[in-house]
Amino acid sequence: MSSSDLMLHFANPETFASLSLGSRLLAGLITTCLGMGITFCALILLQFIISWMERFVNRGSTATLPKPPATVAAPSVSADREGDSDNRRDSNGDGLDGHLAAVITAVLAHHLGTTSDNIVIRNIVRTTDPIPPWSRAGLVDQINSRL
Amino acid sequence: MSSSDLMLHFANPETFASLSLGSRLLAGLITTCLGMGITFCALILLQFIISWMERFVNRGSTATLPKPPATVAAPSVSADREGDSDNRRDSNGDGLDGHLAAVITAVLAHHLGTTSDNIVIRNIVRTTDPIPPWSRAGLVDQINSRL
Amino acid sequence: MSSSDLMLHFANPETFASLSLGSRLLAGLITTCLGMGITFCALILLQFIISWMERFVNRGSTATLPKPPATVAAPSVSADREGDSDNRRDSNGDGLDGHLAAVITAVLAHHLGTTSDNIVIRNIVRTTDPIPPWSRAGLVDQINSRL
Amino acid sequence: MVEPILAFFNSTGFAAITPGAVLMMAVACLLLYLAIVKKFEPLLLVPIAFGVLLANLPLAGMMSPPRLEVGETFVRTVEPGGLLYYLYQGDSLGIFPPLIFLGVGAMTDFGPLIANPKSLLLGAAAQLGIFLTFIGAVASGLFTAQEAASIGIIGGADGPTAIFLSSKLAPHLLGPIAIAAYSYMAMVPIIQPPIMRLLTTKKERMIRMTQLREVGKRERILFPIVVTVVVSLMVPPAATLIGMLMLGNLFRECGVVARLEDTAKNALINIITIFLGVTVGATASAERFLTVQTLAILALGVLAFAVGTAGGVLLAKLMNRFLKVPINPLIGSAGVSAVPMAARVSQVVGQREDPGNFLLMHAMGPNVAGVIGSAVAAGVLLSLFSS
Amino acid sequence: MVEPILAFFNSTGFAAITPGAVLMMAVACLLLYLAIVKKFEPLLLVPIAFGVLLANLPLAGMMSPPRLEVGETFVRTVEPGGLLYYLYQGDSLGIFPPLIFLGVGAMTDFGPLIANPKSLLLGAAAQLGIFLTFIGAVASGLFTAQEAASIGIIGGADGPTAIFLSSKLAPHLLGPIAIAAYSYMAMVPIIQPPIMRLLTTKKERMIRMTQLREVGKRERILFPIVVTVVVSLMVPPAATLIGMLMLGNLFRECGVVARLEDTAKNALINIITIFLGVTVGATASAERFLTVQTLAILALGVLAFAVGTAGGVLLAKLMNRFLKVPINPLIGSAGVSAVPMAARVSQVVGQREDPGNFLLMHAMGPNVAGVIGSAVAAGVLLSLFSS
Amino acid sequence: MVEPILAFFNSTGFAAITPGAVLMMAVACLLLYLAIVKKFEPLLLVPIAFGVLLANLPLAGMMSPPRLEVGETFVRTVEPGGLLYYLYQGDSLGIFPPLIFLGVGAMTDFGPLIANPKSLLLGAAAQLGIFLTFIGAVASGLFTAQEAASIGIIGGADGPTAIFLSSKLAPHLLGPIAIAAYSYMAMVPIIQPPIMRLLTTKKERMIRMTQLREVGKRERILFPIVVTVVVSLMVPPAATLIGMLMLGNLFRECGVVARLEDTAKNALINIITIFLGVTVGATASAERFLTVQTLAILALGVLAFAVGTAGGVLLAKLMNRFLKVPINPLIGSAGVSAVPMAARVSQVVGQREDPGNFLLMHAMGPNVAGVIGSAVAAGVLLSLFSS
Ligand code: NA
Ligand code: NA
Ligand code: NA
Repeated sequence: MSSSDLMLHFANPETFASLSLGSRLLAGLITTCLGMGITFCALILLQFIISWMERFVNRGSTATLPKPPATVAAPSVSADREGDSDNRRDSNGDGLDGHLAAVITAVLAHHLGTTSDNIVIRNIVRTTDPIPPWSRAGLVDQINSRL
Repeated sequence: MSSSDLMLHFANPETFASLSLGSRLLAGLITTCLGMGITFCALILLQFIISWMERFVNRGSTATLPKPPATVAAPSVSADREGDSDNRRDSNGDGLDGHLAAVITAVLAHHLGTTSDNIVIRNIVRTTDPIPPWSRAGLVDQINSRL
Repeated sequence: MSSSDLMLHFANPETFASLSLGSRLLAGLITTCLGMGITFCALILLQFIISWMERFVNRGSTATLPKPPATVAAPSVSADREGDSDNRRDSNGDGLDGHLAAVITAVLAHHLGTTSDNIVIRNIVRTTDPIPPWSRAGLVDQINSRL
Repeated sequence: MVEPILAFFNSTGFAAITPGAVLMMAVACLLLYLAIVKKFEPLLLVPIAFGVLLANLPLAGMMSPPRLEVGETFVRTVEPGGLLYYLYQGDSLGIFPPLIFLGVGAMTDFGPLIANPKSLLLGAAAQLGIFLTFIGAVASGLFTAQEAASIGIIGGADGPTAIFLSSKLAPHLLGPIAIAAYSYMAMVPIIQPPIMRLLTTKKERMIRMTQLREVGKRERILFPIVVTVVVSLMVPPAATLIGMLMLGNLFRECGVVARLEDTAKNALINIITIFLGVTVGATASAERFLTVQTLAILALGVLAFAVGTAGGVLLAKLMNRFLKVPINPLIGSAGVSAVPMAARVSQVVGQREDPGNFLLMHAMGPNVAGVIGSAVAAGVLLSLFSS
Repeated sequence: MVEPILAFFNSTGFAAITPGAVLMMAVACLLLYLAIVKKFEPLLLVPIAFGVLLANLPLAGMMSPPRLEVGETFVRTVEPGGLLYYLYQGDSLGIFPPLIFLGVGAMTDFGPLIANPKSLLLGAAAQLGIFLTFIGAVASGLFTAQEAASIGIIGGADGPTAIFLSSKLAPHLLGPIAIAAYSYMAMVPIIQPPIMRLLTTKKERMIRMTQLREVGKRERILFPIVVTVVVSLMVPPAATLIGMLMLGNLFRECGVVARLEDTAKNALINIITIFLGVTVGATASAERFLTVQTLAILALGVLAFAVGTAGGVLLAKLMNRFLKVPINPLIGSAGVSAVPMAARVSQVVGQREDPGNFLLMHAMGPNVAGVIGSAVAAGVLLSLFSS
Repeated sequence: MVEPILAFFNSTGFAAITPGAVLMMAVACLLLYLAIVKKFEPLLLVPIAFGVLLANLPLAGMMSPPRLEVGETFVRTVEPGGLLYYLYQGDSLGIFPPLIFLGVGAMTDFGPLIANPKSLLLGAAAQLGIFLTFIGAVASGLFTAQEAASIGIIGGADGPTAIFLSSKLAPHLLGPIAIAAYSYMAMVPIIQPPIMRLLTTKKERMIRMTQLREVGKRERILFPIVVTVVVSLMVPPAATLIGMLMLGNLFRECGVVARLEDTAKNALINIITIFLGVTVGATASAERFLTVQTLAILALGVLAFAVGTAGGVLLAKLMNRFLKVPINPLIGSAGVSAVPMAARVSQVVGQREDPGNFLLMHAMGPNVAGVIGSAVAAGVLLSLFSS
């Protein structure tokens, strides 16, 4: 049986049962080689195109995006913006929001002759989406606590 | 005709017309007894489970939620959070938001040498959903004005 | 062939091909007359109803809406509220938001003994929907730059 | 040139308009007036009223079904149906009402019920309106058992439940039933107080109730799960409504899916509300609505609300004979649901006797219990009368 | 091992790619360039362009219909269709365009039109582009009446109306028509000004208009109801589009359903826009798009916009012969709709002659009237040419 | 009176409950515990768990199909199906997973991947888990090739991809596969670290990586277009998933359609997540879930994650033999996707050896590459094994 025939029988649920375990494993191996091979081909092709794109696209232009914070200085710069801010708040104990709120509270307290404790700034809303990234932000604690 | 048969004929739109008014009323009465009986059974069962849950669940734990405002002191604590704030604004004439806005306005006015009237703080946005509860918040006025 | 018959043949994809170019153009002309006629009829009817509505509806009532800004003084009052604010920010270079942020920044800076440059007020959120109107707000620049 | 104009005139609505259609458009305008000026449940009455208007525009065909071509291996649309026909499938297949309940659950705080589980009894008693109205509808001789059940459910004072049940048992009556349900829910502040005062003494109305205990997070999370299991086991046809209500509540209380809670109670419920409202209204075409049955439904609907109110108040009075700490019977009327309006009515009626008496929080218990109670009652009716 | 690799290669897109597909992908990239860099109607051109790209990927089958098994009591899917096939049903059944209009209505302020009802005449005149283009398309000999009507509607300068009409009359031309409509709407600032200057004198362009009167809340609320009834009675096939537009506007103006207004003009319209854009683009497969008909459509589309512009301006000049207080004819061109761009063009062209002349508000009247006008024209065409 | 009560009792769930259903409800509660208390992927596990609960309520019939009447020109619903049956069509027709990917794309920053394209190799290597698990499943003798492929895809660590593939190849296993996929994705912080430490030396774990370069706006915009075209040409069955992922990313990066980006990543993805989660859970009825196959799937799922992790780490070590500037092999494990958790695991494991070493940003490259890699692998499996 040629490997093509084998794959055909392997892929057909009706003839699948008639294959020996050895044939099935062989077909599984072929699938794995094909699959990993194609996956690598596709992603290597992408790698080359992206590398080439970098040189080509950026040739005439200066980068238009602001410099991201250095990874050494800002440990928690993550790939998802929301998770990012989430994380920053976690690690520093007090994010930009907290700071801003503290400043405003202090100013108000000074002028009203009261202590900051009596004034609660409840909602300096950030324009960037405050919703955590799809499905994972709540897990930061879990990671931090378990590892 | 047994009550089961009666109910079958009663429930079948084709045989329904053949029943006498008396039979129909009897079937209606059976329906009412069954219906109220089952409704009470289900809700009493729930009542017992919830009461039991209270003792069981809260045994080891201290309550984790903040104390709700006393109902005597804060008349308008409602079951829906949005309606709550709605109501609070109604009854006090000026909610926390209004107060905060007033404070900020005063501070700014003081420093800019102008009167508060010329500064409008348009949007201290609260983080909690400001949208009224499904289908009824707008009716508060109606209740207040009619009763 | 009567004009009714012509229109029937014209509207039927199977008989359409059998019509001469002249007949088709005639049918097209009839369509145009009918179409423009009905469009004008409908919109003139609406015009009369709206004019009549104005007199009837406003008879007993004083207008309940706030006076819109005079068009001479405020060039960019547009029909869509969002586009409006968009535009205002464009034309004045600095909208109400910008102004408010500037004021708050100044106050905070004064009290913290720092310059405004170090404080960024990132989000005074407006309650009115900041999302641009469906499909066109981004084109303001295009219009301004091209014409 | 005259011929095509005449032909066109015959295709306009002016050529096909009927007195019934004009009357229904007037009904639509009346409903819009109630919704916009009188603020009667505007979030549903505005779409419903506009749906009535659209469905009665002659020749517009917005509810017309499509013409299909059905083969062995394909189903092809030869002529598409009207917009409202397609949206209406969400009602007639029973998809929209449970999704509304998902959002309602995400908005509802069951805390006052958990704090005072006796509220459930009041929520059960107020369902009496459903069943007595059912008997009334049967006795009228105008309705079959299925139709009578759909009319009775108006007494549940719960729009989605009413629509869910009648779309299954009596879809041809959906329009008048939904319109009656939402109109009377809006009129709760008018219907209930006289009955409440009639059935209670001044002394009873002045009973003060002790502050509710705090409800822990665990209880709040367990509650929707327990209710889903218990109610669904007892009355399986109620599982869809109760399940979605409680899923929404679990989103709210579990604290880890704020995104889903937010969407369930905002974007999703709003989209469904628009579609459901317009299409429910669109079932009220002239030939279906302008019948003696509609008049009977409107009359029986008031009866349902009144009996439900009385049921709640009377059970509260009965309970006081056995309880050491009495409850204020005014909170019993809140058991009809119509959340949160009925609870506010309890508060206002109570405060009229004693301005320092705050019943709202206590009335919220029976109020939300009434939602569960109506869903159970609807389940019983479905179980008895669905084919 | 070589055999399966070859077999796999034959299943890749490289083995099935055609020059047409490559060309269409290039068209998609061109559209993306116009949308992203040139900011041509990006909210619709980005999804449309991506849809073109996806539909022309060989063997991806994203528009392939499902294979069903149809029995007496069931319809079962044997092999599911492509994602875009399912989403496309919203276009082909006429569901998405009216829902877009719902959101547009919730965003549109008809105040300037109510304040100056004469705007309606200009909104009617600008529909001349639709009908003259229709004659042009018929005269070309390339199109049937149904196809010609769908091409003419490009002159309505209203995407949802164009998609609604062509999905019913000529679904096979939906791709090029939608692409032409949105591209030319984006190019209004290029197409209109020369025509406007050609047809007006400097003196006419300098006419200043008096401030519009205030519009009361009652008028704003009555307006959508009146328009729905009047237009739907005159042209029943326009009822779906006009009805949804006006329902959205009623949500906006009635002031009691802010939740629904918000969802209609945000979440709902955005979701539908994504689905509609991608699937409209996906109708532009190589074999359908790369035809001489497409070239003709693109040429006729420009004609439609130009004639519509001229129609509006010329009627304004004609009206000035009868009016005591003259109107600036530059606001006539805004009658093509393309809200709010055409109105801004009026403003900019007017300001070039007299920097102190503010026409925007006055141009918004004809501008929104043009939306109603196109829907009426579409209704007439549907009434004449739908089977 | 006793008879109807007995009849009613027989219609309750108590009369029809089975040990299997009880067990599945316990499983549902366990999943809720993991989701709510342990915070295991709550956004999907809460709906999934509740779906399991609902599907196993006896006689509730929430997944029952409708009974139709099929004629020559119509299809009429005689008895509507259950709510979850209708919502489930979005899974079984392959509509929901690509729409989830649309939102994921709108949330994902591919910058770290563009800055370091070598990440793609690691994202490819981590797919080894998919294929070795496939062999394992075949070797077990319990599964056909289609089933084995669906099990293998658990190793892709990508919920929507797993659901998309198994809904096409083995819909009867959708429940256990989805539950395994999401549970193990949540357990990545437990599964991966031991393997990562086992396969690396302390010195390797301490490798510091240089800061990533800035990525320009143009590159970010071109990236989704290029990936769509290249991947879809190589593996056409992956076009739907990759196309939607990249459309969402284009919305995000192009900067001119913020409305659509916002809706794709909020309202739309949340609505679909609720529907998908509940209906995926609802496929886990007792008779389908309580099988030896489910146990095998759960065991093979862990294997898949472990092998994928190892694959990524080992390829990184191999690459270090050829690279001048070495990479930290800990970022290889992030190639399994499970965005962004696996990347955080890389960060945490690295920081344990050297608290000043910040790997997160570098790990995000393989992490998002893994999403593309799994979609490609899914495309290959679909191409080989779909009928
Ligand atoms: Na109720
Ligand atoms: Na127009
Ligand atoms: Na992956």
